[in-house]
Amino acid sequence: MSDTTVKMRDIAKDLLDKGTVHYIIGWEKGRFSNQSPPAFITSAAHADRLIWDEYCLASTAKYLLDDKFPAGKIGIFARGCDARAINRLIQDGQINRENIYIVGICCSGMKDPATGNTADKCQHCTHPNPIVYDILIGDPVPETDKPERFKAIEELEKLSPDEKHAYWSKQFEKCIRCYACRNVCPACNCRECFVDQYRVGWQGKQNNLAENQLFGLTRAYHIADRCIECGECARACPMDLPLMELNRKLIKDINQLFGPYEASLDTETTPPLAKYHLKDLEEFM
Amino acid sequence: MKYAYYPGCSLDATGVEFDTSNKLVAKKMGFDLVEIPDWNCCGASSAHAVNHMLALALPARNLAIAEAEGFDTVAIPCAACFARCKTTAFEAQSSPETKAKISDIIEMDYQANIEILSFLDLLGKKIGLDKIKPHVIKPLTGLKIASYYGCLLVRPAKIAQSDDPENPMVMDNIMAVLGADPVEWGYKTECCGASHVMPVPKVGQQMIHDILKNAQINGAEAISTACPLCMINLDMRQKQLNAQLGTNFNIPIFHFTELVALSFGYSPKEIGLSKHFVSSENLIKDTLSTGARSDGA
Amino acid sequence: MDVIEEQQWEPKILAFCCNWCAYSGADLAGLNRMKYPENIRILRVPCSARVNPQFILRAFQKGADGVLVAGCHPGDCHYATGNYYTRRRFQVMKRLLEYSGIDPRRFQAKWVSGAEADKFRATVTKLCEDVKAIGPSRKLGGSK
Amino acid sequence: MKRIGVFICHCGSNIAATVDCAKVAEAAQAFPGVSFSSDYKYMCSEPGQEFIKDSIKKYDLNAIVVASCTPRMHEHTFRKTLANGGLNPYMFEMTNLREQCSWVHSDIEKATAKAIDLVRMSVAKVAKNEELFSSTIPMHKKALVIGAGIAGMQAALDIADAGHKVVLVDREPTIGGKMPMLDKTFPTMDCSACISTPKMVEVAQHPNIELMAYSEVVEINGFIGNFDVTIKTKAKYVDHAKCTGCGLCETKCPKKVPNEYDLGMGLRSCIYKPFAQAVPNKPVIDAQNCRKLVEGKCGVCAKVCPTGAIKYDDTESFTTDTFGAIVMATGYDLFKWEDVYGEYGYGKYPDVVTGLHFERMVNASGPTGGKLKRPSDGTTPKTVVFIKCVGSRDSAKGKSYCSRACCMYTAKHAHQFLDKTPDGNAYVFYMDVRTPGKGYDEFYESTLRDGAVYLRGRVSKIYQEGGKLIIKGEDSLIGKQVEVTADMVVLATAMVPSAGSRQLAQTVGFLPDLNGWYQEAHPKLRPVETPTAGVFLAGACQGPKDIPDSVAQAGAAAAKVCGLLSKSQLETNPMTAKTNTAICSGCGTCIPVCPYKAIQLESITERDHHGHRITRNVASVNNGLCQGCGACTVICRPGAIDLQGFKNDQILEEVDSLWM
Repeated sequence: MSDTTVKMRDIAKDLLDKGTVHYIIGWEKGRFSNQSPPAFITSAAHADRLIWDEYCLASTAKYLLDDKFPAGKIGIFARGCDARAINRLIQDGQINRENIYIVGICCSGMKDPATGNTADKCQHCTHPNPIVYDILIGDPVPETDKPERFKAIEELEKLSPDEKHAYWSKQFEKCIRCYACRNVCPACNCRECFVDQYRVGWQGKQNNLAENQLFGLTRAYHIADRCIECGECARACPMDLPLMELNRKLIKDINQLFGPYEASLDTETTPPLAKYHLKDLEEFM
Repeated sequence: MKYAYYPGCSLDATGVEFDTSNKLVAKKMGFDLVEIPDWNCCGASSAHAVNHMLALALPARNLAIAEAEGFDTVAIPCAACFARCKTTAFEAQSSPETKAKISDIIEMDYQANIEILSFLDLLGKKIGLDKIKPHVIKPLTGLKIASYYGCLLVRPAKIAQSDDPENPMVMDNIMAVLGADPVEWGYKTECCGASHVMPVPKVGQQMIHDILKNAQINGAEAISTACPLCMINLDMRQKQLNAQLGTNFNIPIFHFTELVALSFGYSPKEIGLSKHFVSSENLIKDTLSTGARSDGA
Repeated sequence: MDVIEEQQWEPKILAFCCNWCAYSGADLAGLNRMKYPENIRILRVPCSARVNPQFILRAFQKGADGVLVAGCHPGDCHYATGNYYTRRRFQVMKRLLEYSGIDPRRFQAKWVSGAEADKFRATVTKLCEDVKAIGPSRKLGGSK
Repeated sequence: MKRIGVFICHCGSNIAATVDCAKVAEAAQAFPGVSFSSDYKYMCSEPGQEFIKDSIKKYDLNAIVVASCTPRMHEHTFRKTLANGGLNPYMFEMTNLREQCSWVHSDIEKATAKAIDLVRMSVAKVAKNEELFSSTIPMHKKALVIGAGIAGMQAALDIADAGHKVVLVDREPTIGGKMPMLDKTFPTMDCSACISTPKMVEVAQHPNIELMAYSEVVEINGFIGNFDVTIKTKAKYVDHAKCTGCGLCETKCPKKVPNEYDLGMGLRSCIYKPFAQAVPNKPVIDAQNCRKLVEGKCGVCAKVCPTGAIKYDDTESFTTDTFGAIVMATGYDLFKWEDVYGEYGYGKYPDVVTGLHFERMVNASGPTGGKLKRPSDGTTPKTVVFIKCVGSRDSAKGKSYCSRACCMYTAKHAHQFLDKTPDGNAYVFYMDVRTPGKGYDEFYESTLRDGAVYLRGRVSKIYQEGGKLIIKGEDSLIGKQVEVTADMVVLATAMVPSAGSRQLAQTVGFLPDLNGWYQEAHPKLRPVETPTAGVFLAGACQGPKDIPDSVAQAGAAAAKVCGLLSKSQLETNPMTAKTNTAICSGCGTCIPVCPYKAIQLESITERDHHGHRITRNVASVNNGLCQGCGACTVICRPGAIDLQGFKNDQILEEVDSLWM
């Protein structure tokens, strides 16, 4: 059992015993050795269910949306990605910082349960250490910018229009419109998603290539300047669509066009598409 | 503390006393000047007029050696060498292609991350006035001195990165710490005309004349310089000027570190002041005997 | 698409025009009896900032051969700042469309003032020529 | 269910010559929701409109499409027709068949096909139209003018003369602004104070104007017709109700400090009026320097005051009021050249002064009694160099814009100097001479005849040598460097927005332009309006201006205000943004995007799906502020905020209709 697991359990016990939080969100061991799904611990007696290992892939933050008006404080274990997701939810006015107690964990990456290699979502992580927390477990691990995370996008950009079309058609043909990507995404925190608004008709219900791609592109655009690059969408996708290749395309372009920006490193900075600069690049003259 | 030191060709020749005084000052203040091994001419005054890449490659080689030797900072007494080195660094920093090309030419990896300082900025800013002050044992009390910066220490502004291209103060501040009285004057950053004196003497002489005259009018007893070429130009040609323009200039000119060394207690002989054309003997005698000038007055 | 249809094909191009500049520029083109291709369909919006990039996606999904978004010149927006947002939004969307395999010539954004009738004419004429050169849209995620 | 009527107009032959109108009407008949479709020669004519009204009754129509000319021409006409025919005027869409189809095409077949498409778009849209209703907002018939320089005074007087109440606020102890500081005005050379001080008195005496000098606007809430404004009046330490303005205190005050009004060239007492003709003509105490207030000693003014008006325990006070309209007239300041012009000596040479210093010096009521004297030694200068564009038209040093008044006042200064100094030499370094104004170029020409030497070029350096200033520059017309030895240098420094104007703009709710000037709503067509409805601009706060332009703009702003105040209530445009609170998640992303600050978060209480009572935030649109641009609708991902009349579903239907 890792040091971090021991500390997690001690902290959880303490927080629940003292009544600081009325439950705490973490991870527990699943049915298989390569699964550590989220766990919701409501009493100190159950704190020993908590675990920290290389399979704690799921983000904890999005669950906060299920309890936006909690009866007491919610405890939450948060790595870099979870912490940015929490910031996202705070900035979008969905949760209140006062309602949560964040136990930060410095994370050195998770494994893909299928292959045992470093998980895709962790490979390109730029902020493994939580940027917001009330108490921190572990020592910060080194952080780098990882410009190579845009490499795949640059490769795709080199393709001809026909090749690009073929590539994305192949991808979106697979989509089954289960909306798992949306459901796990911390930036997708609308009360009612556009795909569900049949009266307005943003989106057809049919599961075909055209509608699937319209959905994919619209969702990517909706989170363009707010995506925290947690990679949950691509991880959750049962059909293995390379969704981060859409998100990172937008992040890359926004950074190039409007200056370097990483979403949700704080809760104040206005996202680039909600502001402008008089001297922005002009290409429509 | 150790700094890489690039004396350049002038300090081996006409500016030998600049080199001497720099080293005396460093010794007294307790920092090491390590001459860049196997340095070459920076190409100043001619290379950049002939071949752009050559003008970048020559200084880059020296800088690359200093980087490879593990130095963070290189101190350069000569203003022309300083300007060429700063330009090279600026161009390499602004374009990765240029940097790669330079590295290719000099067959060394030039990172362009070593800090390039004029000797003036090294003393007055990097090391700092408060480190100079304790060593001043023979203050130059009351010496009215015009601090002369010339062009290459301040221009082009975005490359030279001096404290102020229009009204630099770093030398004035050093002079004040030495106990001297820096005068306000208008020719701090005017060109001394050194390169005109040979081809178009009339133009060059007028430029020297204007500088000396303005210093005189504003009450300066001497001029302090930070460039070996400015120094020799202002110092050597006063006699010639007097003969041709009917003036009567007799203004001692100093390398600024000579004055620092003087105030640190070194003798004019150790520093090499006798190498100057305009004698400063009386002025120095006067100044140093003063206590007279301050205490007595 | 068989050969005969191919020959008869005329592109359909949707142009979103802001009421105050581009739309009145188009009106002025009419007033001056300037001629431009019949393939343009203008959709009037109060401001180019009202044009949701999703509308463009939708048009390409449905089969638009080309789309134009036209608004006031920066600094001249009737609503002071609208077109500055337009500029950011469509610089991003333009690149996303291209990335998705839509020929970049099919989407254009342009600043057209109320006085620039000729610029309006030239813009839509050029867009139409470009689109004719590329051929029929294969629709977003669809086939030709 | 919609029962749509479609009317295709021939516009004589304007449309019918290129579009087969009958064919379009026939095609429209088949569109979903269309109950009636017809073509007609002139829809906008009286019989055309009657035809629509009759058809509404006859076919029980509840939505109308008219396909004719541009809606910019007749949308309003047909809305009224609908209203007269008993329908909500917003159940209407217009198809532009003339300007955007028949006039620009010649192929009848293709134009007709396009016309059918355009009508189909309108039908698709109108099928989603909803009834919209204007509301009214009350108009408070009182105007606020911020800044009492010549522009603010003029605006206040014009509004007050029209019979409306005005509150005029200025932060200085006197109104008047910069104009009374000037000596003479170009090109007529009439005395500046002689024409501005009577205006000041007129303002003070006007029954409709309430003057609030030494006061600042600190908070503005609300919207057009209903601005709630908080004004802070600074502590004067003198009870102006008791003070008679006799001036005894000023003569007896023992401490003298540099007078701001004379730019520090003269002295004033610590209880002071900025100048003799100040309005209000009653003093205030300078709390930073008053010995009684700083050290607790002295008290001379209280002892000598015959009416007991001195009040050392005075405090600042706040008043609130409601206004229907606001005029911004905050004016300008001079560019701080001392911070950047090292080559001109950073202000260390006392004889290098600005044009405003020169004005004070040549002014008979100024610190030198109208005599031109060098600040350094009090001697009379014989050679004066004038430098134009100091900070203007030079983005490397200052501002990229032209300050507009400098060419003329420099010509005036050169003229005045030569007039006072017959053996004097005036040199003017310039980049261009810009004299667009009535009598302006003639004035400049006369200055040349006076003997002013104009040198086209920039000055690269000024330094002192002996008692003289050496000016080195270039005469670019002869391509030579020039050097002038002068006694004095006068800099025509750029105009910049007055200190604090950016913050004030934010208080009011709009953004200044790149240079900090107040941005007009449209550079050509709405030059005195701001993006915020009900807020207008007068004078140099909008950009550098001379006196005639400032006065003219003030009059224009006043006319706009009078137009508003003549109404007792305003009808709002119903085509504004509206929030669907069921969908709005209160993320607030729409708030910064709104140029009118019309959106704010508002908390609502409702029951959640567990039945618990919860309070959450939603975006709420102020209809008085919203102008209907729709920028917010795009930033809203789920479309919770939507634009009435241009709703998401309407536009989507229009798009879809083209590829049915």
